[in-house]
Amino acid sequence: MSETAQQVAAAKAVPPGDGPSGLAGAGIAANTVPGRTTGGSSTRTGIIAIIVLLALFAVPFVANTYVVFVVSLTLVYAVSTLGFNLLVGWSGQIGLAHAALFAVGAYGSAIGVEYGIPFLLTIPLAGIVAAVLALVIGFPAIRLRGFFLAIATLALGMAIVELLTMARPLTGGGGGMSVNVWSLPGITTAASTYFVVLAVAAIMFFLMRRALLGRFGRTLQAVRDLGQLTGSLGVSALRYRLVAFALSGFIAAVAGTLYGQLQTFIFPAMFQMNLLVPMLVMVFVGGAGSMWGPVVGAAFAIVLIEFFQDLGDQQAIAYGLVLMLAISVLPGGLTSLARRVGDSRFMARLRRREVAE
Amino acid sequence: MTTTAVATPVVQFVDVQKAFGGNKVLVDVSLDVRPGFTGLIGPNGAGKTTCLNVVSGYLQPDAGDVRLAGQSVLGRAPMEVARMGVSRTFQTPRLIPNLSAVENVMVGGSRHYRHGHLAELLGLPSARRDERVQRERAYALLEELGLDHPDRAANAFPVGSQKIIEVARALLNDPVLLLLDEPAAGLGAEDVDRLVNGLNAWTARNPEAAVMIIEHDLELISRLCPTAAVLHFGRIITSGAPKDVLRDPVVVEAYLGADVAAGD
Amino acid sequence: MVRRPFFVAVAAVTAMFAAACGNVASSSSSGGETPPGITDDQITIGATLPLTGTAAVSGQGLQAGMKIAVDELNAAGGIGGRKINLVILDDGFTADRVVTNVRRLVSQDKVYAVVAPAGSQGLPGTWQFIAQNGTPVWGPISPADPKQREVFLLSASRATQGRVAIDYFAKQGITKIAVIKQDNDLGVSMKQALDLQLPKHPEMQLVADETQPVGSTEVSVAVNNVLAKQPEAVLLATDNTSVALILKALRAQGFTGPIYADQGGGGTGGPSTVGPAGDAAEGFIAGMQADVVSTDNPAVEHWRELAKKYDGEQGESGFSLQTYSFVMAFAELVKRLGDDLSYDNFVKTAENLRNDPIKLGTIPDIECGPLPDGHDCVISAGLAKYTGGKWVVEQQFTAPE
Amino acid sequence: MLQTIVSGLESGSWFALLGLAIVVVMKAADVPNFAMAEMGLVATYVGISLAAAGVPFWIAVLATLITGAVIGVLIDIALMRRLSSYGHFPLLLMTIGLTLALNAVVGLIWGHDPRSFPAPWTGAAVQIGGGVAIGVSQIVSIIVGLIGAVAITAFFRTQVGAQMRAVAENRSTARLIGVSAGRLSAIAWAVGGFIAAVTVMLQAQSALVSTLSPASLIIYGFVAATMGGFTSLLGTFVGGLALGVIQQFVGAYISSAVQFSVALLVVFLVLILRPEGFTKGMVLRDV
Repeated sequence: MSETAQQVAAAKAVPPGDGPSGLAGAGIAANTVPGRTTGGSSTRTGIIAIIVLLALFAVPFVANTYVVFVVSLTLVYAVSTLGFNLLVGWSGQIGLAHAALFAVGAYGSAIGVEYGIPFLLTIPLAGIVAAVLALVIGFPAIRLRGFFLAIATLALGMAIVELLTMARPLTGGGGGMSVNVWSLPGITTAASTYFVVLAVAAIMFFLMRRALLGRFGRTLQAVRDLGQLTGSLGVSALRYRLVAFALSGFIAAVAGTLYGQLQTFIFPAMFQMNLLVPMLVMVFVGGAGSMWGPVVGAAFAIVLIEFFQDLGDQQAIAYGLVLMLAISVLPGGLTSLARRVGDSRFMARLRRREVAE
Repeated sequence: MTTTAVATPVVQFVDVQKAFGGNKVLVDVSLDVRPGFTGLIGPNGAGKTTCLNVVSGYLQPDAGDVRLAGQSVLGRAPMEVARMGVSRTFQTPRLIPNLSAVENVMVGGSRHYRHGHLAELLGLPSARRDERVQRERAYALLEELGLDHPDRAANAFPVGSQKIIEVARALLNDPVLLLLDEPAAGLGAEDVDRLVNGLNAWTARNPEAAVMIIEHDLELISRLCPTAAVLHFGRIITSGAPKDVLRDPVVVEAYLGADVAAGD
Repeated sequence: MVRRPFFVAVAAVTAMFAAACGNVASSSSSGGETPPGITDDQITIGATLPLTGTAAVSGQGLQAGMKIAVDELNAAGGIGGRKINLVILDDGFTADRVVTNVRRLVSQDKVYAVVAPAGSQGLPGTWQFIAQNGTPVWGPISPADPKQREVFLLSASRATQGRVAIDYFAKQGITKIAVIKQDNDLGVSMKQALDLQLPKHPEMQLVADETQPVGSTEVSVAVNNVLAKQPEAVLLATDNTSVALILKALRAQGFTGPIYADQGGGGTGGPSTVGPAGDAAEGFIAGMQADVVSTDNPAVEHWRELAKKYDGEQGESGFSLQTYSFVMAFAELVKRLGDDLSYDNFVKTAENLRNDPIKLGTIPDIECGPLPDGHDCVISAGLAKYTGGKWVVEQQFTAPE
Repeated sequence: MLQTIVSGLESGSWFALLGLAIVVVMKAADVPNFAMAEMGLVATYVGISLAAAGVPFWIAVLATLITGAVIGVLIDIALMRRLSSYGHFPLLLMTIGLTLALNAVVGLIWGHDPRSFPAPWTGAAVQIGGGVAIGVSQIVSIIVGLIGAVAITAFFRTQVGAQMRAVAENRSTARLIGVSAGRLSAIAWAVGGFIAAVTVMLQAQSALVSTLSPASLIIYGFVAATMGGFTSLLGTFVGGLALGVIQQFVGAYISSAVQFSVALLVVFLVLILRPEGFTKGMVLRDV
């Protein structure tokens, strides 16, 4: 028996999708900048976080409700993309039920409020429901990889939207239902919703950053890049894959609850491919597997649409073409551009350190 | 760590058989691996990597048994075997390309985390301490193995250095049994020296651990291993001190024959 | 290590929040103050329309009508000396862009009123926002009826059209009807029509009620199921393409009874449904919100003249006549407001139309009254029939029984 | 009953053909092409325009088919090939971006009104006993579907087809035996575009097509492809036909509202119970 035959045999024990091409990854250009852990840079991150938060907090005081709405929408999409990116980018699984889980959040919260549950409480509750659902959807992950998983989860996501249509007594069916908007006393609803969105977004990003830049994120990336071989590191790839599904479902639904508050009227057709596609675009543009990509991706997608507003008939073509061009030129997404620059700067710092030593 | 007598084998292969289709890859392999280094040599396709795959749970033997500290590993998934204290590296290094070298090493420390992910998410002090300890240990191991720039992304390193990172990752789990699949292939002489020194330093600190090395660099086997076993067509044809083994006419013939065959 | 700065941030934000709360405090929108979008020589109005995406055909028609009307009005000096500044935003027929666009129109473009917005199912998502701002919504295109102070419906709703059609069939002596609907707002409207009107015609029976999947071009299942029940007439509540397909399928299988769809699904007056349906369209009956069909109506002929000169798509469609009429009616209402353009006066004057309706001739007379039901300003619809390759009026504007 | 079966077989052959187009591209180029129905739509609209301009029917058909194949090759060369090294995600997204762009281009050039591709036999029907009439265009769909399936199966028996299979099963092996993966993927895309053009054209001669129709067609195509495990031609074809018939029966005897859900359920069950498809035509290739 030749050595290659032996390797093929070994490859059979380990799904080839995770095998020989492992180092190339699942086509995911993750870009955790190495060496982020030194004390100085974390203080700087903290300061930047404060400035950004303060600036965002100030928005409703200085801008009109349209701008407040657009920023709210961007933040909601950023949170949703955070979850989608966790699944697609960090765990390397193309699960396409995200828009449906987002819908579960929107509907779950709206129905919960109708049954007398306080809105703020429906945020985590809808999240938990969606997480369980996502776990069920992720179950094909045990057997399926790559495009097969994509198609299975796409079908399940569509099935969820179908179920929402059929559950007429609860959801109003295809005709839709209106959402009770929760508002802080004494503040305009637009500003109130905005503050809730901002608070939730800040918490989600803070927690996700901590998880993804720590052991959890490392292990997820190991599962993505090494597949079954993580077994020899004492890590259950399956468990992490399912956790990634559940967590991304949770985040999707949390974002969905906020989306319902912004839309004030929801119907199943909102949550089909017409929502999934922009969500995928946001993940891609932000750079799958990056930490701050979701914000960049969401802002880009929203701004792009607003910008194309004036193009009239051509805007749909422009959207498709810009997307295709972006994929061709930067398969790692927009933030991969920044990473390229960052890498070179990092290299420069490295060289300096060598001299100092 | 359990108190195992030095004489007790860490891992025992008992009449292990494995075939792929009609190809018998392992034929009645019996081998005791004791603490310290053991070399596993043989021509290409002799079944060396299959041996490692059987111990680490990636393959189930058709017959026979593999016992780790007296406990059978059969029927256990790679993860469970790893949690029993078996670490390994791969012929081609398998790293997470965009994590830094030290973070790649930290991925190997799963056995040593006492806190869950929830504690990590909440930023509990215990979790932070765990993380810090692992990070320091990872830096220390990389330094011991002579790797510069541990904060650089893994894919920025040449293959040789990637192999060293992989060895460090395997060591971070404090294995009872360390399996190295051609660790020196692609390494320069200087890197090989660092690897040898690092491994020696580690075994000096962990005298009860066993290290199984598959290696074509017989010079390296001679330097490291007090014993070596020779695998040929799935059989262990001889074992003993490397010097003696390499002089064995059967081994010489096996190697020459294989070389001729490979040259075809 | 990140924690400390973060908590500092939270503390700072909280402090600022407490201090600056007043700036975003909700002020109840009293309609008495000077409304936005009005200058001495200009009045700004806006709409969100599906200029692209799946409803682009209707969106382009709706846009054409608005532009034609605004050009005509401005050429004649505007409304009371104020030139109309028309802002049209495209929503691509997606719900969140409809909501975003209406917010932009109101908060950023500062329109005086939202006139003839489309966006269908997305539009209800703006009602709460509209209620907070008090901005009048004059003549939204076929949304559900919100019964809201700011919203005035100028066309017979889909449900009203359906009711008129049911009455019409009853008059023809038809007793067995079948329905094919989509599970969305179209289907909801059809259900409303049936619920309201069937009890009034006890001899009439609903023999089949099929649901056609939205977006599917596969209609044979619904058609076969309907035909199995041998109805005498079929009512459709689906989009243009589906209506055309169902027409073809029903006729191909030998169904000879009348088939009805509303103005949107039937594309009354234009080719959007009957064109693709080809020969099968002969005898097809469609709802009529604006009299796009008549050739002897001077008001319609006037629009047709202008529409022929319009430089753009869908100028002569029924959608165009609809929004043309809505803008004209809006101009008439604003003229009647006199100097007091406040929203209070707008609502008051509009609700008084019951006593002195706006008569345009192109659409039924606009007779708004006070809530709860008065904002359905038009409750009559006509029916048109596609006969010999062209549309003819089958029944003039009539209110349902 | 008979009408239900015939209608099922008709739409089933559209699903089956589009499924085959998806499988052919998946096999050789490892891309799940979401733009497949749109490619067919563009080609069909070209044909419709030619026919409307007075070009004889069969020449318009030929032009449609050629356009489909050419679009396929252009997409492969200009867009897909360079992305394959970046893995699944950009490829998937590229086909989605392509879907959006092609759909918008069709809308811009031809508008959003539905259209049909009238054939000489359009509108004709064959009377069968008991007052049941079967449209000739339905029969044409079913027969062309069968011919298409046989032709594609025969194609995979040729040398090029065999090479494609080799590439599908093991990329590196194919390289070793000196097969040009680039040429093969271009051929696969051409064949895929060709079949897609046939599919949408069949739909247009019997029913209507518009910028809206590809969205549901592509989903059913994927359902069919899933039933064949994305590799088995036979499984895909039979799966597509079965899907069409099942849908008709569900619509006729349960409710037309759940037709789509049934299709989704089929995908899920097949993927969970038999990811290799319900016919085991070939070994499942991991992707």
